[in-house]
Amino acid sequence: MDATPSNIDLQRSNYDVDAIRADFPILASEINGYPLAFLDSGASAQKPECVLRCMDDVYRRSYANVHRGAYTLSQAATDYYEGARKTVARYINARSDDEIVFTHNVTAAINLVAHSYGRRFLQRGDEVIISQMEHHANIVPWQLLRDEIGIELKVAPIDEAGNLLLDQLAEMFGYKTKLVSLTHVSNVLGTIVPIKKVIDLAHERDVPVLIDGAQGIVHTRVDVQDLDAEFYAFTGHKLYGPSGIGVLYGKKDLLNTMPPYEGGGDMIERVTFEKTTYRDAPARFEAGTPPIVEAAGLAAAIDYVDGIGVENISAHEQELLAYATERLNEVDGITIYGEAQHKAGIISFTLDKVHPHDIGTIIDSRGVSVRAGHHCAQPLMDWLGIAATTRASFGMYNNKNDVDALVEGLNYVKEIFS
Amino acid sequence: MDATPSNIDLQRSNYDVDAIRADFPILASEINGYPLAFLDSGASAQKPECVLRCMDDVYRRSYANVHRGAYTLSQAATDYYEGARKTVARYINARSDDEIVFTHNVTAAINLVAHSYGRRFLQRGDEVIISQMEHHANIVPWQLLRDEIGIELKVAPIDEAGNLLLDQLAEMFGYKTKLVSLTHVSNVLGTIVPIKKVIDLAHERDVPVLIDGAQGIVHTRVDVQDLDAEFYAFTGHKLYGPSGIGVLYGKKDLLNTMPPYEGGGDMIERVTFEKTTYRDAPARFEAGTPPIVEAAGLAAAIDYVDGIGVENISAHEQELLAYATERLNEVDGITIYGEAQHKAGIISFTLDKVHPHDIGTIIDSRGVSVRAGHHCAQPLMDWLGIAATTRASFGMYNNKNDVDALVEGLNYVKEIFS
Amino acid sequence: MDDDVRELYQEVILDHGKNPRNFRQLEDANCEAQGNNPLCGDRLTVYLKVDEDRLIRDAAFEGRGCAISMASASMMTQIVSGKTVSQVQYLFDKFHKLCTGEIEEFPQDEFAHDVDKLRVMSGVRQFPMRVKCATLSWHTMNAAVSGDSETSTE
Amino acid sequence: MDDDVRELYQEVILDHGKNPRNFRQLEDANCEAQGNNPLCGDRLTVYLKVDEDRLIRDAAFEGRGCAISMASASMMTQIVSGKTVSQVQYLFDKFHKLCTGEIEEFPQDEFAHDVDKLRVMSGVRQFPMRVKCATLSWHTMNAAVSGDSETSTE
Ligand SMILES: Cc1ncc(COP(=O)(O)O)c(C=O)c1O
Ligand SMILES: Cc1ncc(COP(=O)(O)O)c(C=O)c1O
Repeated sequence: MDATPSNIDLQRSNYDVDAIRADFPILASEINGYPLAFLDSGASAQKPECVLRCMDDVYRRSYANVHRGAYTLSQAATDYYEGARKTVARYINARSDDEIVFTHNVTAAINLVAHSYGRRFLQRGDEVIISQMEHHANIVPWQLLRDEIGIELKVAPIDEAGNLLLDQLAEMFGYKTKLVSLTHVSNVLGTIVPIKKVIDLAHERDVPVLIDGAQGIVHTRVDVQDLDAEFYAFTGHKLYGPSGIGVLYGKKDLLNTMPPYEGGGDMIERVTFEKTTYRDAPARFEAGTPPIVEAAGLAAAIDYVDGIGVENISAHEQELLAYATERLNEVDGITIYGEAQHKAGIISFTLDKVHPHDIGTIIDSRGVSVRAGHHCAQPLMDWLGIAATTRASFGMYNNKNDVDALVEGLNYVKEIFS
Repeated sequence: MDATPSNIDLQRSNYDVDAIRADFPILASEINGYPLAFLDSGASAQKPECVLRCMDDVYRRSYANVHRGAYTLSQAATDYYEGARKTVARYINARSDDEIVFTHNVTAAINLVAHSYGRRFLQRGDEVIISQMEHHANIVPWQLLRDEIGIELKVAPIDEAGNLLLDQLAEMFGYKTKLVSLTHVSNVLGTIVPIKKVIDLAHERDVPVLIDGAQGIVHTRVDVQDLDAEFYAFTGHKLYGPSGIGVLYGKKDLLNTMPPYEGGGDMIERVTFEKTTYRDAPARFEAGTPPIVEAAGLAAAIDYVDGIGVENISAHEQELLAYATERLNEVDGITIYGEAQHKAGIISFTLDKVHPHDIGTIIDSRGVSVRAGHHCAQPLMDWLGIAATTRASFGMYNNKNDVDALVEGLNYVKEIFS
Repeated sequence: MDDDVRELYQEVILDHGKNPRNFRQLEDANCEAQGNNPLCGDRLTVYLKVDEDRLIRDAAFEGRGCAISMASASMMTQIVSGKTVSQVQYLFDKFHKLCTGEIEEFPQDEFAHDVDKLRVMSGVRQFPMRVKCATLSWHTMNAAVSGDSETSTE
Repeated sequence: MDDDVRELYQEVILDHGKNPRNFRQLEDANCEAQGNNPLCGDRLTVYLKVDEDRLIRDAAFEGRGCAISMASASMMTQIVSGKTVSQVQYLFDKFHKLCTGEIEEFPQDEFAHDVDKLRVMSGVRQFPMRVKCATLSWHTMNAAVSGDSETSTE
């Protein structure tokens, strides 16, 4: 067998999901006597041993506040923190470490842009284009801005399958369009949005673009220079990293034209009561003590993902998605939502006459963790004409047994509700 | 010997600092062959074993996203997260868990109030009173608000020793005074501000009060009902908890009159593109995935502190402070800044002809970690007429050896600079 | 927990869930309130007809939700009809405590008959995430009689 | 690290730190810039007199800072006097790389004499937190000749 490392197909057949599973301590759990089938990585992924070790280690050996101390431990902690910035920059191919702002989640990153970029560059009547399938994190910040300064929200439509309607999107641009803010991957439908095309469309019209990469970065390789988006935001806990950290990538020149978001220590150049001046990005946007150890953990997670290769992970997830789609379609009364041309490992469905919450509770008793609800995407739910779905989402560690457990769980649900 | 647990003096003599030190793994470190004398807890404290174990455990056994999943792991994580809220509420004696908002640090908590409370209730020309010894985190947010809506900042003076001048503060109130925002303990001078008196002063004039408790909660027992402040904010990492978490306590009725801060998932009641309604506090102010595991870690830290008793910790720190003051005063050319009547375990000083940064570097080579700089309090530095100080700050685990190491370090500095 | 699940999804709950009683708008209602569960987006409206003596003459509801919340609402409308406001508030309090596990059993009192009905819902206490589903309709009813037009379980 | 500390705080650095050369305002300066180190609040102003041929005729500085930054500024003013702007920018680049450890040694070139002076500062590379102290004056000088009036080490 040829082991050329660049051959992804061959690699995929080499993808050792058992070895990967062994790296995630929580996967050995039993729930109610059943092996855990964790199918909610879209809400938050589990963490590999190396991430946990790394964070524990920082606290045990290298912890102090960053940036401020002229002593060894503070330097060590700063090395972790700034090293994490380098890791992120390298991973998404940013031009400079200064383009990486750490926040506490992706929600904060989008709010930062809405607040700081929005209030500097947008005015009453200006338009921001989002899509029908946004997460609340990419809706509500713009609504708060709307309430404040009177911008307009334009919603790009999708088709039945969940594809973004590019032609219609193209026609929405007008002279008042000042920003496009779009999800990379729908957390409900799984749609992988052709963001490169949207970015090109927008740039032809000189409109900057923010990409909500919360789901996107988990399933695809992101190269911010190739994409050329002005902003790309994501969250650590979905990328196998810890809770409490998010990332805003922004083009450096743009970041440096933006006013501060929060005020406090570390983001200032000079403070007097009369006048305060601010440092350049990223410091300008990182007021106060940052998520030091979380950054170290995120860097460890990225190294882990990169070691396996996001393309390989994604290929593995595609296999699972195909298998799950096939097996779920065998279940009587099921409706799957989201059949876009390009889909990530996320599958939403409903089951006739059974509410997703009941499904969630019942299959949990068989060890299967799925999410049931509106997935923070109520406008999409309204558009679909439903209140909620059950969603299974795959991580690098899922296998066919997990899918089988899901299907068996659904059969148990049907037995109860028969 | 009488072991009545309520007898603090007796307890203090029982204070087993060696046992406590053994609980903090990092304290066994050597720096450059010297035992670590960590004297920068004011910037960020080290973490006891129980905090590290707790966080590691959550990730290994009980991790999932909170609030959203109808399954066992999500419930377990939610129990940790909401349990942490209860722990904080109990510890500071809040009336209700709903008065506890988790943020990512105290800086964020103050910005939240400035942004949300400030823009709802303050208008052009209204005045906010702060003091001469505030941390940038309690200056810059108000300046950002000033730049935006035109409030005025009034600065309450202090005396040479670092005492807040209460009489002069009392005279600063006018009909335009809309908020007092004050540090509980100065992170530079160590001054313990008589905040209860200030709160009473303010309340007599119907002016609400925010207390920056970043340092205060570490050294004193905080009872928010007794204090009666409208807001009390603090940060987890200084209270022996993890990085990445802060707390805003706010009176419930007040919080519920305030508009959201960041927008996103979990803080909404119902989202449509046209109109969105928000949940009550604390959810309203916790957009997106919160610092789940950090909250669990903070709760473990609080339990640990409470197990020892903050009064006992503080009594121990007072002993160290007295000892350090005495020993430092023996060093030729030293000037100590901050001699307030009530002082926490923080001691700032300068040494003739040697810049604090040089001191920091040199004594680090002898294992002593101190902070050198403006301590994010430039207006105070300007008032003192200096650029920087060296600061030693004590945690529950420090002992006289640490102080001795500091003094020896300073002698080494003098040797080099002689 | 298999047993727990079976206990939660008893026949009678499944039956009420599938065929909720009093599932309609009440034309002559004089109290009504909307209940939201912001976590799942489920919502329901409770309609009550309350007379001068604070006696509930009729009760109905509309909305969407899981089997638990539908069944709970359905049973609730049956139970509250013919009771006074203070009686149903008393029952609500006890029911709430039963669901959260604050009390183990209903007190033995005049409401023995209703209590039997409500007891079938108490399996929910093994499922803390679902307590809100079981209590949403009761919260909403309580809001309606208290004159609040909106409520949500938090 | 004791040795490292001793190497950092060599006699010559301590001497320049205590008695900085060219520590004054330059009345007839035509280039000047302020440098801030936001982390410690230290700041200094660099004054230069640059003639039409981009030759630095005179250099001085004022400000406050640690021994490292004072010594570095002091030596810098000595070194840049009499050199062209491009020469000092070349030196700055090499010096910066030496301090951050990007290069181990100065190239052997025409600046051998200056390099000896600068080499004493290179002990700072063992103290990453202090690199900014050593390079602040150079950054500021560079800002001054480039026409920026403010700079800060980040
Ligand atoms: C008095 C005071 N306020 C605010 C802060 C800021 O804390 P954080 O950086 O955790 O937001 C600090 C510590 O740096 C402090 O000492
Ligand atoms: C597409 C998308 N955007 C934003 C978010 C919000 O992420 P966080 O809660 O970490 O801020 C999520 C996940 O919940 C998501 O799936």
